[in-house]
Formats: sequence, C-alpha cells, structure tokens
Amino acid sequence: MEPLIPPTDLDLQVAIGPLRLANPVMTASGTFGYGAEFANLVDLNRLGAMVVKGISLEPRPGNPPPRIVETSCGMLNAIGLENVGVKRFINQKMPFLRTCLSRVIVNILGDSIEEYAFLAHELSGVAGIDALEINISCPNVKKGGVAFGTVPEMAAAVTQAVKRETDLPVIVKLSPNVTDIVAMAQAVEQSGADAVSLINTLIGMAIDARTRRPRLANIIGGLSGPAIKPIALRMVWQVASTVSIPVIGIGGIGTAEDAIEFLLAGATAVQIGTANFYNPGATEQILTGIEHYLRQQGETSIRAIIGSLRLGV
Amino acid sequence: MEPLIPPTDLDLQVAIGPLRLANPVMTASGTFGYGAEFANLVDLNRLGAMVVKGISLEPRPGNPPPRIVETSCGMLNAIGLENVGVKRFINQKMPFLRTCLSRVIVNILGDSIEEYAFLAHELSGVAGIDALEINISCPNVKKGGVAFGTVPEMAAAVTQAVKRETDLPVIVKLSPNVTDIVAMAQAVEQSGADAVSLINTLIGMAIDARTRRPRLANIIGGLSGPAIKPIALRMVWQVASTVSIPVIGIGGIGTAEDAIEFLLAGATAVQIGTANFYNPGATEQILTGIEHYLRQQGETSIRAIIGSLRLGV
Amino acid sequence: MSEYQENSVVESIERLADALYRLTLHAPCIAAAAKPGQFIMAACGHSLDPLLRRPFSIHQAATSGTIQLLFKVIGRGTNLLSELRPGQSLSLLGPLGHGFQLPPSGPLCLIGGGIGIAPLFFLATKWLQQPRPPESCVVLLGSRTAEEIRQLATDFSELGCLVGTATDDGSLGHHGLVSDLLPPFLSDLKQVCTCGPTAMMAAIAGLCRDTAVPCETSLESHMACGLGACLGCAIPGADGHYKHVCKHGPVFNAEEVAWSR
Amino acid sequence: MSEYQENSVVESIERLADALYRLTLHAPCIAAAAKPGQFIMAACGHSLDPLLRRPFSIHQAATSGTIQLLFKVIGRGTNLLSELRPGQSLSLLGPLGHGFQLPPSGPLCLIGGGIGIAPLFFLATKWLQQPRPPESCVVLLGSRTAEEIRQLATDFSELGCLVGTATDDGSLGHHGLVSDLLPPFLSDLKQVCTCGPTAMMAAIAGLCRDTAVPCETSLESHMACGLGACLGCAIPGADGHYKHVCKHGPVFNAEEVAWSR
Ligand SMILES: Cc1cc2nc3c(=O)[nH]c(=O)nc-3n(C[C@H](O)[C@H](O)[C@H](O)COP(=O)(O)OP(=O)(O)OC[C@H]3O[C@@H](n4cnc5c(N)ncnc54)[C@H](O)[C@@H]3O)c2cc1C
Ligand SMILES: Cc1cc2nc3c(=O)[nH]c(=O)nc-3n(C[C@H](O)[C@H](O)[C@H](O)COP(=O)(O)OP(=O)(O)OC[C@H]3O[C@@H](n4cnc5c(N)ncnc54)[C@H](O)[C@@H]3O)c2cc1C
Ligand SMILES: Cc1cc2nc3c(=O)[nH]c(=O)nc-3n(C[C@H](O)[C@H](O)[C@H](O)COP(=O)(O)O)c2cc1C
Ligand SMILES: Cc1cc2nc3c(=O)[nH]c(=O)nc-3n(C[C@H](O)[C@H](O)[C@H](O)COP(=O)(O)O)c2cc1C
Ligand code: FES
Ligand code: FES
Repeated sequence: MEPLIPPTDLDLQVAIGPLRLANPVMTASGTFGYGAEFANLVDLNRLGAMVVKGISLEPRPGNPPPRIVETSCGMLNAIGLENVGVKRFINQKMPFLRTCLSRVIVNILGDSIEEYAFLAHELSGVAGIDALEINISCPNVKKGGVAFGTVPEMAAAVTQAVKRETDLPVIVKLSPNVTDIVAMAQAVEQSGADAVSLINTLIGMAIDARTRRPRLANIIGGLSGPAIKPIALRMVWQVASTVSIPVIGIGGIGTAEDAIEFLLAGATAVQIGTANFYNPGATEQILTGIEHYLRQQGETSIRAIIGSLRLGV
Repeated sequence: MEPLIPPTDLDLQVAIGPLRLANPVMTASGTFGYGAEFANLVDLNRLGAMVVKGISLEPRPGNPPPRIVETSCGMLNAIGLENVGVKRFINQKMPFLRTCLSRVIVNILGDSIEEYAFLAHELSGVAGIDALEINISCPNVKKGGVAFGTVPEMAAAVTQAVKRETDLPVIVKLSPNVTDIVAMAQAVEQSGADAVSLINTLIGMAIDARTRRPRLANIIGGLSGPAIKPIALRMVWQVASTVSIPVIGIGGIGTAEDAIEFLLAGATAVQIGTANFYNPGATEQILTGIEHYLRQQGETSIRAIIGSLRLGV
Repeated sequence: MSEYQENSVVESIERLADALYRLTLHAPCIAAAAKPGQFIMAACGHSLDPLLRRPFSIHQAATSGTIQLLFKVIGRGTNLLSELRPGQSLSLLGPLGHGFQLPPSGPLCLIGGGIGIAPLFFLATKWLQQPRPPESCVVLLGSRTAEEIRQLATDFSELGCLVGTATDDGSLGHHGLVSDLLPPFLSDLKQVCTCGPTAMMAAIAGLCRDTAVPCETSLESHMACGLGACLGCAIPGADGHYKHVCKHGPVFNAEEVAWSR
Repeated sequence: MSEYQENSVVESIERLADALYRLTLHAPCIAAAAKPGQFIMAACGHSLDPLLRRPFSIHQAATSGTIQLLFKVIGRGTNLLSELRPGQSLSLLGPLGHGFQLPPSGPLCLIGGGIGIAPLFFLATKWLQQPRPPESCVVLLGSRTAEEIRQLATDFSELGCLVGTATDDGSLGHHGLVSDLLPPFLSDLKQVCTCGPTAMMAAIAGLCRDTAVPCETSLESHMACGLGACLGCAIPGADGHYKHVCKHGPVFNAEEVAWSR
C-alpha cells in the first residue's frame, strides 16, 4: 500500500490554457478572502492558485444581514458581492498576494459588459496577477437583470469584451442555473475563453417556520457545499466531454477523493470553496491526499488521472 | 405552549384544483411503490394522497444495477422508470389502492406525446383514480431525446394532449433542470394544467475514485433528498408567486418543519419522497407535526399558513 | 408478514476481530417476527449524513426479544455502528425480505464466506430446534484469516453443527477456498444454503447444479428502502428480468439468479 | 496574532443548569494565544451535517493549556457538544477576532445577560491578575431564573469581583432587568464591558453614552468562516458601513454599532 514512487517523482503540474500551475488545487472565489485571511492556517505557497473574492469597479457594500444560513450538507449565502473595489484591491490586497508563490487569479464581476471590460483593462497591467476569472452569474442591469450566465449570447459577449482588453488568460465561471450548461460552455469557448470553471452556486432559499420569514434578508441565496457535489460533477463531466479548453471543477469538494472524482470526470484543476470554512486546512489536505492517491494507483503524473473515467464494461 | 385548539377543530383540507384532499401530505412518485409496500408501517388512510410509481404504456425493465448511490444528505437514482405497465397496474395494483381512504394519483410517463395521451385515456375510466400527475422529465424520443420538461412548448403540448383525453384533474410535474422554472409553469398553466408539482430530481453523478468508474451503471442519475431542499423551496416560491393554479411542493422534505416551509412559500400541498426510505414513518409524523404547528401558531386552518411567508420588515 | 420501524436498545457490543463486531439489540417486535435469511435496515448515526439505512442480516433472534447483528466495518455507516454503547438506541426497520426455504429433512450444508456467515447462524439455530444429529447440519466457513471465524466456528460447534473451515492464508483449516470443502458432502445433501462473495456463491451454485442439489443463496445489492418501493436493489435474474433483492430476496434459489452477469 | 486549527481533547463537561454546560478542553496552542473577548469556532459532530462550525466565546483560558466554553443548548450543534465525554476530541479554530480593549485602571463594570456571561469570566480573570480591590471589578449578571447564574455568580465572587444579579422571575437578586442595576455605579466607572441580548446591550450602550462612559460590547452574528473571509457575519455599523463581527469584533466599542437597526 505504501509509496511506490517517492514524492519528488510525482508530477502535479497542470496547464490552464497558457497558465501553468504547480498543482491542480485552487481556492474558490469568495471563500478564501484575499488569501491573507488563511495565512496562519495554510501554506499559501503550496497552493496551485488562489482565486480572490469577486472584484467590481466600485466598492460594494453587500446585502443586509442575515447573509448566510446552513442547510443540509450545504449553506446558502447572499453576501451581495461585497468587495473593496478594484482600486483598493490593487493597492491594499495585491502587495500581500505578490509575496505568495502560488498563482493569483482575480475574479471579476459587473452589471454591464462595459464594466467587465473596464475591470479587465484595469487589472491587466498589475504585477502578480496571473489570470482573470469572469463571474457571469451576475444580473445584466441593461437586460432587466437577467443573469449573464443564463443566456449564451450574453456570456459570449462578456467573454469577447474581456478578451479584447487583456492578454491575461481568461477563465469564464459558469452558472449551474441553466437548462444546458454545455451550450454555455461552448458559447464562451467560441468567444475566446481560455478555460471554463464550474459550478457557481445554485439558487436556493430557506424559511424560518416559527417567524414565517425568509432566513436570508435577500430572500434567496446561493447554495454551496457537499450537497451540490453530484450536480457539479455531472456538469463538469458533460462540459469536459464537449469543449476542448480546460475545465476547472468546483462544487462541494471537501476531500481528496472528491477532488479526484472531478479530475477523473475531466477537470484539469479544482477549486475548493465552502470546505475552507468548515475545514480551513482542506486545501493542503486535499493536495496531500491527491499525491497519496497517485502513488496508490501507480501513476507518476496527475495528467494520467485527468479525464480517465472508465466507461462501459 | 400546549394545544389551544383541540385536534378536531383543525381544518387540514386543501384543494388541488377540483380535487379535495383531507390534508396536504402526499407521497412522491417512485418513493412509495404502489402504496401496499408501506401498509404495515403507515396508516394509508391518513394520507392526503398517494402518488404511485410512474406508469408507462408497456412494462419497462429499468436500468441495470447499480441503480442508487448515497451522496451527502442525498441520493442519486437511476431506476430507469422500471414499472409494470398500465395494464398490470390497473389489474394488479388498483384493487388494493381502492381499499385506501386516501386519494390516489397516478404518475404517468412516456416517450412521445401520443403515449402520454393514450395513458391518460386508459386511466380515465378506472375507478379509484383521483388525478393524474404527468412526469415530463422524460426524453422526447421524437425530439432527439430532449426532455419534455426543459422546453416550454413541449411541456405545453403534452399537457394539452393529456387534458384532451381525460376529465381527471391533471397535475404537471416540473423538472428543476431548467433556466427558468417559472416559464415552464406558466406554459403548462396556459395549456390547462390543474396544478403543478415540483421539483423532480436534479441531474447528478458520482464516481468511484478507486475503480475510476461511475457509481451508477447509467452514469448519471437523479439527485433527491435533503440536499436539494433549498433549491426546491426557491423554485416553489418563485412559481407560487407567479401562477394562479395550485402548487405542490416536493424536494427534500423530511420533517414537519420542512413541509411548513413549503406551505409558507405558497405550496398548497407537499409530497414526501426520499424521506420514506430513511424514515418510513415520515408522512404520518409530518402530518402530526403540522397539526402541532398550527396549534402553536394559533391557527385553525391549514389554509391560513399557505403562502403566508412574511416579506419586508 | 409484517415489518416494524422499531427503536431498539443496545444490550451489548462485542469486538470479535479487528473490524468484526457482534451487536445485541433489544427489539421485541422484530425478534418475534424474524425468520432466518431476513434482514433489517439500520439507521446509522443521528444526522442526515449518512442518509440511508444500511441492510444487515439477522444473525440471531431470541424469544427474549433480542436480535443480534454480525457486521464488518467497511465504511461510514458500519463505523458508526461500531461506536454504539449499551443503552444507546438504534432505529431498525424489519424483518425484511424473503428468508431461506428449507427442506423437511437434512442433511443441510450451510456455507458462509466472510461476513456472509451472519445469516447462517440464525438459520442453524432454527434448523436445530428440532433434535437432529450434527451431520444433518454441516457448516463450512471461509475467510481471509483465522481471527475472523475462530469465534464463529466455536459458536456453530456448540450449537451442534459439524464445522469445517477454510482460510485464504491457511491460518485455520483448509488453506484455500471454502467451496473446495463442499464436494465430499455433496452427494448426501438435501440442500445447500450459502451467503458470501458473489464469486464464491456462483462456484457453489455451479457445484450444486451439477449434482442437482437445491441451493439457496443470499444476495446483496445497494438498497434505499428495503421494502420493494424504490426499485433500487435490482439484480439480473436468470429469466432475463430484474429481481429486487429486498423483496424477492435476499435469499434466492440459485437457479433464479443470472450468475454470469 | 495567530489562529490555530487545533484538535482539542475534552477534559471534563459539567452541566450547570438545565441546558447550560461548561466544557473544559485541552487546547494548548489556543489557550496560550487567547485574549478575553476572543472566540473559537467548534466543529460539532463528525459528519457533514451539521456542516458549519459554531462560534463560542472563550470562557476561560489557563496557562496549563486548557480552555473552557460555557454554552447553552439551543439547536443541533450545541446539542452535539453537550454529548461530548472526557477523552473525546473536538476540532477548534481559534483564537479568533478582536477582544476587549481595557483602560489602564478601573473601576470596570462587566454586564452579562444569559449566555453572554461567557466571555466576561476570562475578562475578569485577566483584569484581576494584577491585585485590585473588588470595587474595581463590578460584575452584573442577568438571566431568566436563578439556576442559570447561581454557579457563575459564585465563581465571579471567588475571583474577587463585586457581584450583582437580576432575574426575570425574581428568583435571585433584583426582580427585573440587569441594566437596572447599572445606574448607581455609572458615575465612578472607567469602562463598561457587556455581552448579552441585543436589546440589553443597546440599553446599556445608551446609559453609557449619556454619561460618557466608554462601553465595549460583544456581538453575535451567523458565521461561516470566523476568519474574515466569507463576509457572512456583517452587521450595520454606526458609520453606515457593514462591520464583520468575526474580524472587527466580536467586541466593538458601542459607538461603532448601529443599535437601532
Ligand atoms: C441483505 C443484505 C444483508 C447484509 N448483511 C450484512 C451483515 O449481516 N453484516 C455485514 O457486515 N454486512 C452486511 N451487508 C452489507 C452491509 O449492508 C454493508 O457492508 C453496509 O451497508 C456498508 O455500509 P457503510 O456505510 O459502512 O459503507 P459505505 O461503503 O460507506 O456505504 C455506502 C453506501 O453503499 C451501500 N453499501 C456498501 N456496501 C454494501 C453492500 N455490501 N451491500 C449493500 N449495500 C452496500 C451502503 O448501504 C451505503 O448506502 C448486507 C447487505 C445486504 C444487502
Ligand atoms: C462571537 C460569538 C460568541 C458566542 N459565544 C457563545 C458562548 O460562549 N456560549 C454560547 O452558548 N453561545 C455562544 N454564541 C452563540 C452560539 O454560536 C450559538 O448558540 C450556536 O451557534 C448555536 O448552534 P446550534 O447548532 O446549537 O443552533 P442552530 O440554531 O441549529 O444553528 C443553526 C445555525 O445558526 C447559527 N446560529 C444560531 N444561533 C446563533 C447565534 N446566537 N449566534 C451566531 N450564530 C448562531 C449556528 O452557528 C448555525 O450555523 C456565540 C456566538 C458568537 C457569534
Ligand atoms: C460565501 C461565498 C461567497 C462567494 N463569493 C463568490 C464570488 O465573489 N465570486 C464567485 O465567482 N463565486 C463566489 N462564490 C461561489 C464559490 O466560488 C463556488 O463557486 C461555490 O461556492 C461552489 O463551490 P463549493 O461548494 O466548494 O463552495 C461564493 C461562495 C460562497 C459560499
Ligand atoms: C428512487 C426514486 C424513484 C423515483 N421515481 C419517480 C417516478 O417514477 N416518477 C416521478 O415523477 N418522479 C420520481 N421520482 C422523483 C420523486 O418523486 C421526487 O420528485 C424527488 O425524489 C424529489 O423529492 P425528495 O427529495 O423528497 O425525494 C423518484 C425519486 C426517487 C428517489
Ligand atoms: S431497496 Fe428499495 S426496492 Fe429494494
Ligand atoms: S464569519 Fe466569515 S467573514 Fe466573518
């Protein structure tokens, strides 16, 4: 059962388009702050990449509380995209992030195509930023609040606008609240996305029977955590089987076994979200667990695992 | 805290279109067999209604095993719509169901509009059947396997075809695997549905990391159980806030509190699915719990609870 | 036939080997109704994770109102069971399914592999309630190593059975497969009852078929309800139709099962 | 400042009143780093349901490496905590947040309502590490009934505090609100530190503001991470911006908080 292959022989490197990562374990946007919050608990230099909390052009105050509620094996959040805005992000958060060896990916959000484009422009020159992740689960204000991530044409338009403004690799983060996730992935692939990441949260709700009120001030919120893993895995498999750009798997990953399921389904890398809350050491444990798995399976490279799901008899 | 209102004063009756139920607690299709399976464990006369396992024109063998797998606070199933077919259902299952005081609702499925229509026709004359529930989460063979429940026009067409063939109340059971559940509900409402029930299962997947194989022979399956409750509740609230026909809430309901959340969100009745597996007594316990809640809240009628969610400050 | 959802109370829990436990539960309704080969579904833990009940054969049922389970820790549910302590409660659903059909007279041979031994003890107990000589109840037990079956072999002996053992590592009895022990007995047997790994049962079913000895086999499948309602526990039958392990089984005549699939 | 994810071991658990428990844990890293007013996040149970850690104030921290929690059972997480037994483990994350800021000299008044008393005991212990007279540490405790605070009132007295009590039902001390006890002391106080129901703290903040006595208040909010990462624990601040209870708090100067919202 024990190490057939010594640690140094394991090759964990993966490529997200032009971006090379030391390993496939990343943090998910909004669940790892700006990195510094976990500096005492996790060796930030060991992570494949950190995706920071979603950034908008102007600072956003976020939603009134309560903003979070626990559900069965999951949680709902309605943070309301609270963030410090792009200027303070660059001035106050990037200096620390530049000191980390892991890759830094900036998650961006907007309420118009122009805002996304402008953010991409602003962030492109900044030292230490390795890629952008576009959160398209946001409402398009000009289209009556329909989320960019639910209409292929709108997602494509955002992708194109961002690509025009930046030379950084662009990852488009897909919303699972759609009939056809493959159509969304294909639309952004054709628009030049270097990779897709999925899934963002599923829209959910909770009610307090005693008070007869919603448990979130915002009424609805985003469901994340182990509860959604089967849905995320299915979508990752469907998308990875269809597009040719790399897929980053997200959704309910809490253990190395979970992460490996996504890699087998075709994800080139994974993001750890809610698990950082209930187990702050999750990312490093998952990395160690993946190494252990590779040795057990007699593989020397992580790339032998990716997409290696066995179908048929 | 204790009974302000004696049991007999509680009015639990609800109406699903023309169909009156003694109380809002129903069983969900596929999770309660044909009723008889639970006869030793539940007083079948106490239930508002029983929805039987989905019936097709011809018997169906179902999928190869493994057909089920546990997930975090949920389960995936890929039963593959195994059923005895409409003839044997009428001859072998209805005689027992007719002996129960609770309402009997027959869930039907097909792979063409004609099959649904024919099933409705076959079942309409049969004594003891109180309503039909149309499962539109099935692939439309003529439309390349796209599920009826993901395209409003297709769902509308099925509804119309069934309505033409039967005088029984028709409930259309919606799939949650869509971008816009409200559009689906509106489409079937306009086509004459007497009620909608939601949600059916979410499509998910699980992989065995050790063997690198899918855990279900069918690769993908339907996710049910407490994990999906927040998504179901959100969809029920959105639909109940929009359509004027009754809404039946389904998804992860395991306790009276869960059921009450759906009633507050606007559901006229609820269906209990996966909970019947991990707690066969769930339906009766939920009914008792709802009575207790009404007394605690000082209400005499269940109808004072339905849709009574308090929004705003 | 009646099933109960019964809140049982732990009387004792013994560790028989590394990951092998025997759990004694006070469950009078289930104990009174149980037949050999039937099973219960146990709700492991007190949260919604793990969600589903786990199926276990009834290892013993006594008129005093207790039942016993014999289980091996293999995952989260069985791990939770192993942490139970006397006085704690465990929700059971049972007795479920269709047990062993027995001939009017013996000799009978019961063949158990690994944890598949569990239902055979209750079966032997019932069979020997009528006074019968040891040769009328031959018990063949197989496992990886001695420690997993030493205690059980003693228990069957004390019950009045003729006991043979086989281990993969040769640490007890025959060094090899338990099915190797069967042929010498075959010609005299009225029936074989077996439970264990599928490959073992398939081999035994083959031997029985060749010698026209009736063979009852107890099968496993992943289950959600245990009641015949979810249709999750299907296995392919010899007639080309799916059978439901919880309702048609778990004990099937070997001829009903499609062994090769 | 450093946080640890530490696997603590239960040393003892005492039931102080009906639903009130005191848990003593061996957690040397957290014990050494803890400051009064800080909290830990505890992973209740061993499954993914309940999923999130629960926040608890540090009730006491000793140089011997132990910390104490004082908690009230109100839901599933606290119920699981109440079932812990000596020798079992509990994963903690801490010490977290921003504790009480203290003036160089007293007198100080600590006002705790219900379970809000928890952080005040550690605070009083630290404050009285320097030799001070009882009047320099006035402690006012309020609860529904006597049983919830009897033991705690004794503990504070033995520490060398001047203790006043109030109960809703009049079963101990003043029959009424604990804030009723504050005015006679106010003119002499250098600072008030309070933790309890929001209405109580708002009333006390009002009294302090009127008399220009600095007031430190410890707040609650639903939390996912406890680390300032999820932004879930926001409360409205007096300046119109949201504050994060886990990072800016849980202890805030009363002037920073928008009490009326
Ligand atoms: C009719 C029947 C009788 C059984 N009798 C016994 C017995 O007496 N003693 C004993 O130790 N075991 C018995 N088993 C096997 C036992 O049910 C599994 O070992 C147990 O469910 C594993 O649960 P877990 O949570 O520890 O494992 P996990 O692998 O974590 O379980 C995950 C899921 O898979 C299911 N599962 C895993 N292994 C099996 C299996 N072999 N059969 C069915 N479902 C499985 C679980 O029920 C659960 O839903 C029996 C199985 C069946 C079907
Ligand atoms: C900084 C801080 C310090 C605290 N110190 C103590 C203490 O020393 N002793 C004590 O008994 N309690 C304390 N609490 C409250 C304690 O966290 C809750 O009572 C506990 O989380 C309830 O969990 P539950 O699972 O039993 O209840 P449930 O109601 O089932 O919990 C459901 C969810 O709501 C959250 N929640 C429920 N009540 C509260 C609350 N009052 N504050 C924050 N989140 C809540 C839970 O954490 C969980 O996520 C403190 C809270 C905070 C924020
Ligand atoms: C509290 C919280 C905040 C989040 N904020 C963002 C965000 O700012 N941008 C974004 O793209 N996704 C955000 N997400 C979604 C996560 O990045 C992730 O896609 C989702 O939670 C599913 O993964 P998980 O189940 O591992 O948490 C947030 C999730 C949570 C729980
Ligand atoms: C094993 C199983 C079989 C099911 N079979 C059917 C079916 O035949 N027809 C149908 O409309 N829904 C079927 N469903 C879906 C349920 O009726 C229900 O919509 C879904 O499980 C969500 O509810 P729950 O979370 O309470 O289980 C099935 C669900 C399960 C778990
Ligand atoms: S386990 Fe549900 S039908 Fe057999
Ligand atoms: S609890 Fe996560 S930011 Fe405060």
